[in-house]
Amino acid sequence: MEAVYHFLRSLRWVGDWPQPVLWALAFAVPIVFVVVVFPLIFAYTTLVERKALGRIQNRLGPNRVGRWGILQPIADGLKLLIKEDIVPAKADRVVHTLAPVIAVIPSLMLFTVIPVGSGLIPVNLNIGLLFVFAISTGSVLALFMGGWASRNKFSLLGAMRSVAQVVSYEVPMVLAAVVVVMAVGSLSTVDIAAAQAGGWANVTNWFVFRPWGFVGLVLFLMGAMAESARTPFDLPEAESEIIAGYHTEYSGFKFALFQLGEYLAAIAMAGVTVTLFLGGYNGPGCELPVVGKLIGMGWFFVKLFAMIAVIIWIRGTWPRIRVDQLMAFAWKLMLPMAIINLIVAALYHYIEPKLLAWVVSAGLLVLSWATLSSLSAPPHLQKRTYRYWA
Amino acid sequence: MTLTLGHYLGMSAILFAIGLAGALTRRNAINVLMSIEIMFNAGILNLIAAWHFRYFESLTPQLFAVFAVTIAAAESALGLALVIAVYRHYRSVNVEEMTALRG
Amino acid sequence: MNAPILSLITFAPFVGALVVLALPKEADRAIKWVALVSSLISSVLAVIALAQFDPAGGLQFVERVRWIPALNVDYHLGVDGLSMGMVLLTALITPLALLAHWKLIEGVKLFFVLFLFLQVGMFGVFTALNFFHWFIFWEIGLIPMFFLIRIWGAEERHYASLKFFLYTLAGSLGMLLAFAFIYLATENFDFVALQQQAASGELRRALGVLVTDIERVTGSEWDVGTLLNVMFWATFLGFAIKVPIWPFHTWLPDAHTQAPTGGSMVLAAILLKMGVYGFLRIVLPIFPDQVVANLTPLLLLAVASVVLGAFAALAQNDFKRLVAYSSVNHMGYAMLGIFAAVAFAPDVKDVVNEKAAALNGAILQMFNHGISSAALFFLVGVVYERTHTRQLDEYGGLRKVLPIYAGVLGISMFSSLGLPGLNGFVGEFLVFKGAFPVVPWAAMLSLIGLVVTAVFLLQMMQKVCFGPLNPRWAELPDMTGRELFIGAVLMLFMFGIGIYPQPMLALSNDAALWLIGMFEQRPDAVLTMVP
Amino acid sequence: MTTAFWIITIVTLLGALLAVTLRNLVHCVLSLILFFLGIAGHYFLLRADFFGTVQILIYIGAVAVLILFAIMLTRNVTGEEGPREILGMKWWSGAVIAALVAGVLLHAVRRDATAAVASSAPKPLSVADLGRALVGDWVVPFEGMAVLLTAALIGAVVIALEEVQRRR
Amino acid sequence: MSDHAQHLQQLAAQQWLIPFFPLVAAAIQSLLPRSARRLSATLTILAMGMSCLLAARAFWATLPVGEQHDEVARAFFNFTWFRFGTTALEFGFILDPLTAGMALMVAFVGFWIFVNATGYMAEDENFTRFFCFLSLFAASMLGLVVANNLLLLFMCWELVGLCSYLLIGFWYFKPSAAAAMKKAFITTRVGDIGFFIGILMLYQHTGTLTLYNAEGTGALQQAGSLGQLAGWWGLSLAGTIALMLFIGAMGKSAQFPLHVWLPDAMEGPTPVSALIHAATMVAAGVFMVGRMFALFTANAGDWVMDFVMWIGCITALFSATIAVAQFDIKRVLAYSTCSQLGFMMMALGAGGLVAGQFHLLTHAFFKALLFLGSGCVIIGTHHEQDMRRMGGLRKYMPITFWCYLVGMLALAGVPPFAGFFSKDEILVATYHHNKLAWVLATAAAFLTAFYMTRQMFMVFGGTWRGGQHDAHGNETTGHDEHHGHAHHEPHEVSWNMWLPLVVLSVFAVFMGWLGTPWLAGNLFHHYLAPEMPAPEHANIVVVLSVVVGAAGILLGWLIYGRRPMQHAAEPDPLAGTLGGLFTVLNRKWYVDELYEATIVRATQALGTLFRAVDKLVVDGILHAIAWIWWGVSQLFRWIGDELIINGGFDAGCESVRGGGRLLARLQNGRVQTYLRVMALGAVVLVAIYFFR
Repeated sequence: MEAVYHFLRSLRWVGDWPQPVLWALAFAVPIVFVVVVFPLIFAYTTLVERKALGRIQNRLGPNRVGRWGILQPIADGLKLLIKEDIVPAKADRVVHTLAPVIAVIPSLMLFTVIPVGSGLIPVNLNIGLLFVFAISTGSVLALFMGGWASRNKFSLLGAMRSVAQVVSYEVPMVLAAVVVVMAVGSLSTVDIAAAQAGGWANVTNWFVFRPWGFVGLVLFLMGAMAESARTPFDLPEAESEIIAGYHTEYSGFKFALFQLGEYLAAIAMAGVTVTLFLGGYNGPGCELPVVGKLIGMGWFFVKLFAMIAVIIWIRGTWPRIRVDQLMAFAWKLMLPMAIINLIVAALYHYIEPKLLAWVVSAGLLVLSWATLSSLSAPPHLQKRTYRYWA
Repeated sequence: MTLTLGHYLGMSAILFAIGLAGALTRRNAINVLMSIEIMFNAGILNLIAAWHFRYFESLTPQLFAVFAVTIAAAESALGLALVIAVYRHYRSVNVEEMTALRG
Repeated sequence: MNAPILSLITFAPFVGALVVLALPKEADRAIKWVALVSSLISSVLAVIALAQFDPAGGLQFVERVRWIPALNVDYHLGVDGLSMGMVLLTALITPLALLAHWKLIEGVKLFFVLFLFLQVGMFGVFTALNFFHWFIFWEIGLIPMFFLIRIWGAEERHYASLKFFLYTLAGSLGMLLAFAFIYLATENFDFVALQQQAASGELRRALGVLVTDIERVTGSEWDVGTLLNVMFWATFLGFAIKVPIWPFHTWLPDAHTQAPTGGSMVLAAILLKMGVYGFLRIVLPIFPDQVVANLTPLLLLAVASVVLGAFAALAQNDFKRLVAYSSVNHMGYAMLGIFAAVAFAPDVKDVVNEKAAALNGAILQMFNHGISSAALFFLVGVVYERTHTRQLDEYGGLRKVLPIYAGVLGISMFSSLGLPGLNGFVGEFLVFKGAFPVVPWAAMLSLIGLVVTAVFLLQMMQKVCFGPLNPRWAELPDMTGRELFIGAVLMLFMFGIGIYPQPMLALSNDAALWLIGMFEQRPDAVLTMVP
Repeated sequence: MTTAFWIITIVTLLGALLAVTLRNLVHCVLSLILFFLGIAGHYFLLRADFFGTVQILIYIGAVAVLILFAIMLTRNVTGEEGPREILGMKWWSGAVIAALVAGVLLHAVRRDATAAVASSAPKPLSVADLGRALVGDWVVPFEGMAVLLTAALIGAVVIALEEVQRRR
Repeated sequence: MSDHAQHLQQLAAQQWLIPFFPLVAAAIQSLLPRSARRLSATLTILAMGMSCLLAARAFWATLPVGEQHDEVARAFFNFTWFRFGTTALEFGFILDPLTAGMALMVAFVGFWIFVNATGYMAEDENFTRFFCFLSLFAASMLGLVVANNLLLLFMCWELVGLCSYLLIGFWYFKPSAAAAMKKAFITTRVGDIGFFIGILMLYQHTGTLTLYNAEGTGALQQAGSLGQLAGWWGLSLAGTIALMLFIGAMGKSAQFPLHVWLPDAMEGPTPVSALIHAATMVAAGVFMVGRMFALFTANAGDWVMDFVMWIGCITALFSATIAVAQFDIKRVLAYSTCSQLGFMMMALGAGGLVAGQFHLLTHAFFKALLFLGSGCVIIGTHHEQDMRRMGGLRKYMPITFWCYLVGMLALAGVPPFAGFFSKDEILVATYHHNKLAWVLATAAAFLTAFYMTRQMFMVFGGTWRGGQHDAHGNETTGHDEHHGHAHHEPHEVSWNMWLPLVVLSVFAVFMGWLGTPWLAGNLFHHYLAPEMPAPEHANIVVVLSVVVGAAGILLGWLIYGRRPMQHAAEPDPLAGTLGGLFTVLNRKWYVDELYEATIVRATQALGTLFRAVDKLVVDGILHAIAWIWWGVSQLFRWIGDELIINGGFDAGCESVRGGGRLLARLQNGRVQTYLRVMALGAVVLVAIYFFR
């Protein structure tokens, strides 16, 4: 935001406007950027997702609306806006209406701390990463309020499940992120991104290429997907079990808001992943003086789309896992892995020849992953037993 | 009027009083816990305000606040756990009925 | 053998008791054999001691070990003519009593442990020469007996055991107090030393010093003479209850009727002798002047216990009470003998031998009564086990069913009656021979007792063995081998001593002469005190 | 600056008051969350943004959720509470006492000279030196906190868990 | 020492052998099982035979033949039994005419009685035990006789008492037998007390109990000196001792006050009665007096001799009267023994030692004869003891009849028989001593003759009255002899029963001549006590006694012989004439009842009294003390605890509890209350802080 302010002051014809106006303008730019760009990305993500799922499931995605179904999102948006907004009789009106709003706000706020480019960050908080986690808890609140307010047993149950899921996955996610913080030494996302610059063509320094980095990425990604209830973890909205989970009773615009909030959270998390592990805006050529910022922004979005693709890909291929497996996986596998990762990262920093450090940490991590997975994996997938069969 | 520590102290005093009133009057254990939570926050706010206005160059208030927050969190967690356990036993969370430890 | 034989004798049963304690509760046979063996060990040791015992040698097998220097108390053991007989009696009777309970079923372990403790107590009393551990053994002897009666006793055992315990305890308290005074005055508990001091009048002087101190401190007016007298009567009370002498004897019949067979055998045979031995060892040597001074009341009591004991026995219809009263009667003779031995009778021709006869007679009477009363109580036990009743009227004509039993009972009865040819007569004859010239009126009165003894014993014999057979007891089993063995051993002693009492008398003769000698050459000052 | 203060104060006070007085339990929680946000706002206002985030993360993220869970588990699903259940037996004495305490505290504040100090816009504290202090000379309380939290964790689990075992 | 004296000394040393053999026999038999009947019988008889031979040998040595016919042959053998004090107690055995004669008599008569006993007890199952007691008795009697020490004598004396106790109570299942044995022992025991006192006094004053010892310091040898010392009741010391000893003798020989046990002693089997209650034991008393005669005559001034005489005389007359009215065959003989013993004591009292001892010997023979005879009668009539249901046995049991007749005549004092001479001697001695006693004695002699003839006629004369119930239907004593065949005829007994009768009757006839003054100046006197002056002869006495004897027999024949009783139920003819007196006599002058009422009841009463004393007084005191003790403790508990401590304490507690309750209300478990209190507290503190 300061950068924008300085940029504005540097523009001649704008530079000399009264400072509060500039200040306000400086404020406005990032806000507009965040509020406009990312919802758009959301819209098209839904489209891409449906098309990609179609391709994966060997069918065409939506292609009726617009050329390749380009206008499908807008159509959906309009549809939702027009649909009747039903509020269940016994619902707690205030909380019911408030829930979708609260679902969206945190997702949007997440984007404020993601450094799109070098220096291009809406708000450069020196506790950026912490802010991310703080805000992400907000979404939990929304889930709950939505589920509870609609006075529907299933929705409440769904809300409870999702809350439990989010809370359980938050811990390993945070720990995975902490590894990066430890490596960089600061919570600010800008510093993290900056720390990944350098190296051959600005790539080799990405944390993902470090063993603990890669594991961190995997854990963070899983955490993020659990956070936003994406495929392997989309138990709350599992149609076959409890209809649409907490947003069963929502329709119309509120449902849209919920979807928006969800997807934005997913995208934001992808952004954070990119910042933390894939070197944010760092990419070949980003260090050039002026145009570097744009190239950086470009790399950022490329990586962002790549992450989104991965997420959609995973949604298409992985089966939904059971609640107890979900919990077990979080507490028995990811948490210990994250802790070990933390330790290995510390070890990595103290072993002088980086190559040796790399090999040692890689070995350790593989070893621990093997033991943990063998330990926590259920002996064998028991055949489902049905009560009436016994 | 310039913002002074007094404002914050006053405000936190009022908050504290409200919390106390809540704790004293509400029948539901969870409400009581919430009120206690309010009192805690009033306290910590005080700390930070004090840090901000007078002792900003030293770290102690901040650290103290960190610790206070941790304790508050732990306390509320346990409080709630207790409430749940009591509920299972008493089938009600009405504070007035939990008089087992009577003299 | 210079090994501390007396301590070995005393503590062999104790070790036995510990071994028994270690055994599991159910191993009845093992417990019984261990108990019997340990008891027999002490008996064998006693016999060995007897073999080396030189009657004329005064105190033998003396062991003296510093025990509590602060109180000037040392563990002083020794045996002389007076106590040797008693040690032998204990060594003989206790194994037999144990054997009598060979068929015991309930509470076997506790029973035998208590019995062994009892034996320790008894040996301790007879071998101790220092008041301190003598008193300890005196009480040790009491406690197991209390439990024996309380647990294995007959119907009103609680009353009887409590009465027995409290009565004896109360008595011994007086004695303890007296010895406390003595200790305060003379700073030592040792009988031998005290005896010398008493003889030389030094005890009286020391008490005088003590009295002056007390007067100075408390300001109250005390007189040595009365103090000594009170102490004498207190000690007398302690032993009178144990002997028992007439007025203090009511605990004996109750204790006997309720005690189990073995218990009453030991109680009658040995525990009573502790009282009489107490007179010989403690009262006579330490309070010579008081004994002589108060002789008439003492004699009166002895005669009373003879005569009244006999008459009371006549009126009993409980078998065991009758035998108990007969014990009172017999002990009366022993006391008569003892008091006659110390009486002051200058005008009697050859008085030393008369007194020697009386005292030897008394000591022999203690031994004989031990044998005959143990036999009688054992036989009562035998019949009680079969018929579970002790009422004489319910018996009748048992001889037809139990011929052997009737024979043994007859012999024991006659031995206790004092029929010549059996052990009872020799003791009684000597007592009367000694007592007659010295205290004729007491002897004459006691003779009545002699007749009445015959009457009630024969009455018992008639009710039990003779007359028509009570149909209830038609098929009683006769005495088993074990019981007969016990009877035979006792009868052996009855006939042995009856026919040739020389060895027994030789044992106690010198000690008796010493004791009498001590009384004979009393300084004249004392003699004047004789009322 | 002061207007922000007053707005946030009003929000906080409103949140606190509603939290204390609302009948529906869940509404109370929501007002409590509002109150927490108000407090976080104050922290940001006081330039303690670390604390702001911490406040949000811990209170809203954890405590509020916890309270919601607690409400759910105590079968009071609807959160409805009649007036009778809301206020304790002698509720008025509670209010009076609270008022008394408030009076005393305010009086104290007023009397206290130091309270008159104006804000001096200190530079925001960096989390790094906070961290360094924590593991530096304040390491003992830090470890203490670690132990406390683990104990609380285990305690809560045990209390909650106990019921499950017994029911089976 | 002359070789004869040495021989005597040697014999004296072997005196202990005489009692030893029966003792060994008794010991062996006590261990034999019941079935060894034949063995035990032979053992006993053999043992008795041996001691009889030994006694004869000893007797032969003491006979005053050859050169030393004038001084008394006396030899003794002493040995120490046990030592006590500085002195020792000695035992000894003596051989002198008195002992030898007595020992031979006891052995000889005993021997024949044993022979009879084998027959009498033939079908009794406790045969061995009977003979064991018999040989034990023989041993102790012989021991008594040969003892040179008063203590040994006393010991044997008691043993004899024991044996009589055992034998009387042989059929212990009969309650009357059990009572009789107890009575016998206790009565003799009462006598023995006197004996015991005598012994003690003697021991005290002579320092020894040995009668004769070489140094001459024996008790009897000091009799003279004792005579000078003063004793009790106006007698010299010797006199007092003699009196005491005589009391013992009275008990044992069933003299007047202590005679009650003898008739009851008939409960025992007849051989026992014969042996013990006729020949030997009862005679022991007389023997003992004879043995200690020196003491009795030590001081002429003592009245002890008269006392003895009068006791003897009274007993003689008294028991003679009772004997007249008895129906049981054995009771008649028992009372006659009593009276004869009375005669002997009277003789001794009158100074006639020789007469007394001689009568003792002769009486032993013919009284044993009579008892064995009655034994045969009882066996013959299948255990019938009541004379009223006998009669006419002359036909059935001729041998028994003739022997019995000899015995009767001897007892009645018919001239040629032994009884006449010995009784005559006594009458003579009494005549010289005291005329009144003599008169009474003669009367007793008359009665003796009368009741013996009565018995003869009732038993042997008339017809057999067996098998019928007597007048008042009470079942007679003894075995339950109704073996179903009520009218079984009496039969003669087997040889081993009547042979002794014959032997004894021979002696009963010829024995008399030994002691008669007419033949060579009373050989017996010369043998027994040559140094004592032979009593001058009084013919009038002899004549009168014969007349009296004949009169007795005549009267007996008149009443019983002429018209013998036909039916058992018939009243005794004498009863008709004497009426009430007869029943009195039959009831034994109610002496038993008298004793029962007085002494026995008194002892029982004393017993109960002292038991009561024990139970009430002593225990009473004890319980009172216990109660006081308990009361005091209660008092203390009540005052001490209740009032002061508890009271004060309770008050204190109350206040504390009150405060506590107050606080408790505060502690009502409601969290909010605590919170309020805390808040209030804080407020107050702060207020204080401010407004201090």
